[in-house]
Amino acid sequence: MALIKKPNIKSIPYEEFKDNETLEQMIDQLNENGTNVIVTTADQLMNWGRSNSVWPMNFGTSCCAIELMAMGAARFDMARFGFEVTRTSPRQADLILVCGTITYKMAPVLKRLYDQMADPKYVIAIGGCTCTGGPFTKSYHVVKGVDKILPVDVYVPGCPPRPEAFYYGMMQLQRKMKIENYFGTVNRKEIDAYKREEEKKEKEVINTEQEA
Amino acid sequence: MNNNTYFGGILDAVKSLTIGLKTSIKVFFEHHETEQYPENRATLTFTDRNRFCLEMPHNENNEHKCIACGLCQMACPNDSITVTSEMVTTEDGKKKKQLVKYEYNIGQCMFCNLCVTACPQGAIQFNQEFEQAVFDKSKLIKVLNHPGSKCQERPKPVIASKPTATPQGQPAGTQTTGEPKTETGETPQQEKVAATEPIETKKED
Amino acid sequence: MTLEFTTIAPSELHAEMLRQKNEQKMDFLVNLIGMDWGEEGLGVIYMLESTETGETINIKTVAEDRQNPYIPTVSDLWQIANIYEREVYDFFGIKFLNHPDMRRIFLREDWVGYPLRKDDQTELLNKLRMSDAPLSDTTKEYFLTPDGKVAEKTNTVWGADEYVVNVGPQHPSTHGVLHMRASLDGEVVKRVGLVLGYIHRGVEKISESLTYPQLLALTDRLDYFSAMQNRHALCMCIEKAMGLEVSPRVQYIRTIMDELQRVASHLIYYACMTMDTGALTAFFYTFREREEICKIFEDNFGGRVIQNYNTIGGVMYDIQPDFAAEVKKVSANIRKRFHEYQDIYTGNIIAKNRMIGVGKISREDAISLGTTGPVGRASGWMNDVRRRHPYALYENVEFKDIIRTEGDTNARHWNRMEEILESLNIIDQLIDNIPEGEYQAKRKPIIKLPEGSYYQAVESSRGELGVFIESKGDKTPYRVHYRSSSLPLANAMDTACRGQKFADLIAIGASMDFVIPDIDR
Amino acid sequence: MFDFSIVSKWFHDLLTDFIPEWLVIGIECVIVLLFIIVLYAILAIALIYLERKICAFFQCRIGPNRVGKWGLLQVFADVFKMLSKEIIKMRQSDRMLHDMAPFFILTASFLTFSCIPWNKGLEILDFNVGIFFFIAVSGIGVIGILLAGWASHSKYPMIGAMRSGAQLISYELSIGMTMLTMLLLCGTMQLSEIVQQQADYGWNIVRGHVPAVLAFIIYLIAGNAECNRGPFDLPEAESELTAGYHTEYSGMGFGFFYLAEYLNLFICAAMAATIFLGGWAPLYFPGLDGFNTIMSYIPGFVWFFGKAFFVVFLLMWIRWTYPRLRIDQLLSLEWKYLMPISMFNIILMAIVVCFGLTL
Repeated sequence: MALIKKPNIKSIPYEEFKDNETLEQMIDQLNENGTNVIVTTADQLMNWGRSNSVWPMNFGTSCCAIELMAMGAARFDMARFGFEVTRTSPRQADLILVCGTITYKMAPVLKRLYDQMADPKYVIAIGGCTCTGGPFTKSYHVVKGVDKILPVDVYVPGCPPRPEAFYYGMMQLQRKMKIENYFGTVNRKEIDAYKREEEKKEKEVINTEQEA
Repeated sequence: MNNNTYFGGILDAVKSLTIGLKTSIKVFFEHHETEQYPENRATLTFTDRNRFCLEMPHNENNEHKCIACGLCQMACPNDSITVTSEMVTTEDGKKKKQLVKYEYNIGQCMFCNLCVTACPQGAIQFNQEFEQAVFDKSKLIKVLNHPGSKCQERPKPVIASKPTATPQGQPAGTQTTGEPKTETGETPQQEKVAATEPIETKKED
Repeated sequence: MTLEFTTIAPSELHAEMLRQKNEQKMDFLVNLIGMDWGEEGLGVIYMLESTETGETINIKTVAEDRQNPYIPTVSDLWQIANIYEREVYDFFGIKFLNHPDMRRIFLREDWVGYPLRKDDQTELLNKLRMSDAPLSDTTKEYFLTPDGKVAEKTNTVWGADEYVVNVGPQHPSTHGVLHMRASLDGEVVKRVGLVLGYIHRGVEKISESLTYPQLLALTDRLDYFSAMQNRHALCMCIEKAMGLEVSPRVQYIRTIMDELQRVASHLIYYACMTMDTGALTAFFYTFREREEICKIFEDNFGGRVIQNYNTIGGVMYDIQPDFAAEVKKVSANIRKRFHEYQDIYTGNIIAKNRMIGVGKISREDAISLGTTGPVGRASGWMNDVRRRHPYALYENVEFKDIIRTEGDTNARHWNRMEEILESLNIIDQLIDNIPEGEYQAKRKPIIKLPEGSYYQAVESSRGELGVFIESKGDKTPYRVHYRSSSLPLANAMDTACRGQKFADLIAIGASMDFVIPDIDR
Repeated sequence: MFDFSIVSKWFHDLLTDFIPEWLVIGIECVIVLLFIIVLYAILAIALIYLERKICAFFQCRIGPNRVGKWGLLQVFADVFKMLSKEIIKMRQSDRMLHDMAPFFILTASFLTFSCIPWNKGLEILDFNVGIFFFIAVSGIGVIGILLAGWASHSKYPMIGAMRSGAQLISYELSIGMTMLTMLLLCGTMQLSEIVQQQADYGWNIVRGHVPAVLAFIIYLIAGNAECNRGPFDLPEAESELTAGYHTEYSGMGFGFFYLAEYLNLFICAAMAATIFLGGWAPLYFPGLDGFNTIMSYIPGFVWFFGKAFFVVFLLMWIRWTYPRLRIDQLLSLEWKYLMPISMFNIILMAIVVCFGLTL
């Protein structure tokens, strides 16, 4: 495992990041079959490019989107990271920052937007609403966490999170991107999160029926 | 020249456009006050009113102030706090509630401060640690009481020497030092809350 | 204020409403609230106001049949009733006779049940569906046949030969997830239809299960640009119902905060307007100043967008000692910078051409559409709640009524720009005189409102924002309704956009300055 | 002034000594091609970086600064990313046209790119109807945009492409007119000749004084519109049409549009520098001999790039200041204002040249 370096982010030491355990777990999973010097070096170059050029999609439904706007503005300039190229077309975006509540009516739209994005694509759930339903957990029309419909990479809690917290989430994502493999293995088994849930439910139904 | 004529219109347009150019180039050379986040981590400070994550301060003996009354759990509008408690019998034979696990779901919290104001003990408070992003959703649920921690022995109720104006307000003790503070911020009303509300929940349950 | 109702049977409703409108000059339909009174039946509350005399009247009508409730429409009298009645149909299943367009508006068309009915089992019946939401091009109209039975017929909304462009739900210029369907003829917009509910979060339903202090937190998230004012409205409504007096210090703080919030909101409006019309640099100019206001918010309440500041009977924290100095600094800075906004954008010939004479709304339309706030005032309708029903300290401060008569995008833009200065004036009058006192009134820990209906409106950044609470004397409200200030504005898009260019649709939308979560609630 | 043709001639002679002439020309073609591609890529990257930094400064921000020193490596990271992105194939699009569209735009910008005289004797395509050729090939770009909009089978790209068609064709006229104005002054269409004249007799913008300045301004406006850049960025109007004609392009397909946009900006600026500001000709003040000698020590391509980037800055300044026009306003600006003015300007220039009023 010596080949896989711990992902390094400018100005924040590795140890000070949260949730390093999950990250290390991911590294182990990705490199179960061993690594190769040449491939790893090429991977690192590719990952350097990818992780430093994350173009977010211009997506926002409510309050968190205002913080996203504030993040783009002068006080917290997101151009410093190279994130400022917000693409309005999902085809050109690498990352969808799910800013704000996702309702039942919006869920298919969000899923479609995600499907329209070109690989490799990433999802960050921003704010309480997208992590768990947040303030509207008790609502009849709010999706309780976007992980029900999309594979979420990073969760950023807050209501809404500060722009700095956004950056922190983005840097977490950068760390995740830096450990990925470009050549060779599959980075993540893309399972339709919603379908998975449904399948599970169906299985449960069958099981219970059998039991009955 | 009249702005409605052809040439007047052109002149007017050129004038207004030049003013625009002048303004933007002026700003071009201005000082930029961008806060550079990861670089300024050391100097980044917030007032204690900023609410980013709930915490339960422990003193150096690993003791907290929570008496597991469950008021915060009831005050929470969307159930992001779960208090698990057990009844234990103390040495002098009294039955007493004791905190087992204080779970707080930061992913669900809306930072409304109702739990902190509801707490009669000042056992919980919001901290200013905004770096909370994680990869795994289950990491968003935090256990606030440290492992093996105990409830602090409460000092004898002191008669409030300087009653503060409000039952709502900041947490009574923003405790950073380990010294057990006397709860002077309590008003009789809060005592009443502590006395009445748990009974009501039981009814509801 | 406590509401008194005149009850009218559904069969006489339309005639009575016509009389109210024509004879009593009740030309402004403030609010149309669907209600479920359980055994009593389903009903609607109409709140009317006369723009001439300032008189108000509240009318209540009850349809007793819970299975098939029918109430005659008033959408032919007030244009805004069209969308309000669709909302009531959506949430309560009350069918409005002769309403031309009885489709669901917030929920999916294949939604089962009516969520705001007390006996509805919405959550059981409606699971998350990942199929695309159906969008029908036809609609049903219910009407009474001469023999007194209800019949239905099908109306076409979007013809097969129309070139319909969907603006939204994910579009950079709808400031969220509004879905407008624009029928185009080349670049010219023929008409605009709204599909709402992409961020319908069911706040009104959740509110029915929350205690009053818990209720507060949700209001901030409705119209997040007017978070302070929203919460002010709700707190005031509850305080008045409880008979709780707040100290003058609180009144001062609240008024100042409301105005600061208004300035921040209008600065964001300018930013969005410039961004939508392609002037990307101007966007950053006002955001720069808005961040300074945000800094004050951070220091004083610990929130930037969502502040959680007002509480029942006071405010969460006392203001910081340097508050006055900071506010003065910001106010001076905005005044200093104000000309820059005009130099780079408003004064510009391109911007002028894009704004002057575009998206006109006449005064009659504005009243009928209920477009309060700067939009209504741009059409010459003086509708400031701060004047009509003064609250907090607005009786004691002097401020100018900013009113224009052109009704176009330019007038709306300038109204907001001048309101920034006017709000700063109000702040200047108050900031030095904040009296000492407690910032939180003493109150019982458990709040129960006496039985009755209460309504309180404030002038939010985009118009009249009202809170309606019906209490049955419990810890939780029986029904909460918010009069959205943005819904009428979004509804006015159709009137404003007809015959304009497609690019103008974006500019007009920006000049309306609606906030989508406030529309959908 | 150093004449680069000495080098190329020496190289050519050197090779012809050993191998047959046709092979030499073949080798030279390959070298030139490599030169163009490398320069194209470098310039695009430099321009994107510049744009991001300059726009940040206009917007009171600081721009990229975390990737590499001062964010210098930012665009390289973008390129790596873009190369590794998936290219989405859509079921309902016209696949062939959809894939071809970016190459039309690239071809147009490559061909125009080759016309630019970099230094004395350093031209790739240089013949007696240079300007004519330039205008002709730059018109290919519009086909690419129209195809991209049409083949995407989507409403927004279609609207964007139609807008673009109307816009580019209209503004091509103004560009033609302003160039015609300057041709009256120069009397030749060969680009190297135009620059040589300016080196000898002074920059065109000075020589042609009033009509030349007028033409320069009109050229800047029209050129900005030709590049689809703000305030004329209607075809891709972000806030209206999401991303306009290239909404449906992902990965390198979009990357080509992105590169071509910046290169077109550079070509526009380089042409302005060549025709109005004297190309590689140094700044001379008649009478100040010492100054002039120092100036002539600075190599020609430095002068050229200096001038071109100055014009690029002007164009960026304009872009980051003004709001976007509406389509009808855009067309009325062209047909009601720019066209008549540039026609009048031609006559004015003819009078100036005819009566020898040039400086």
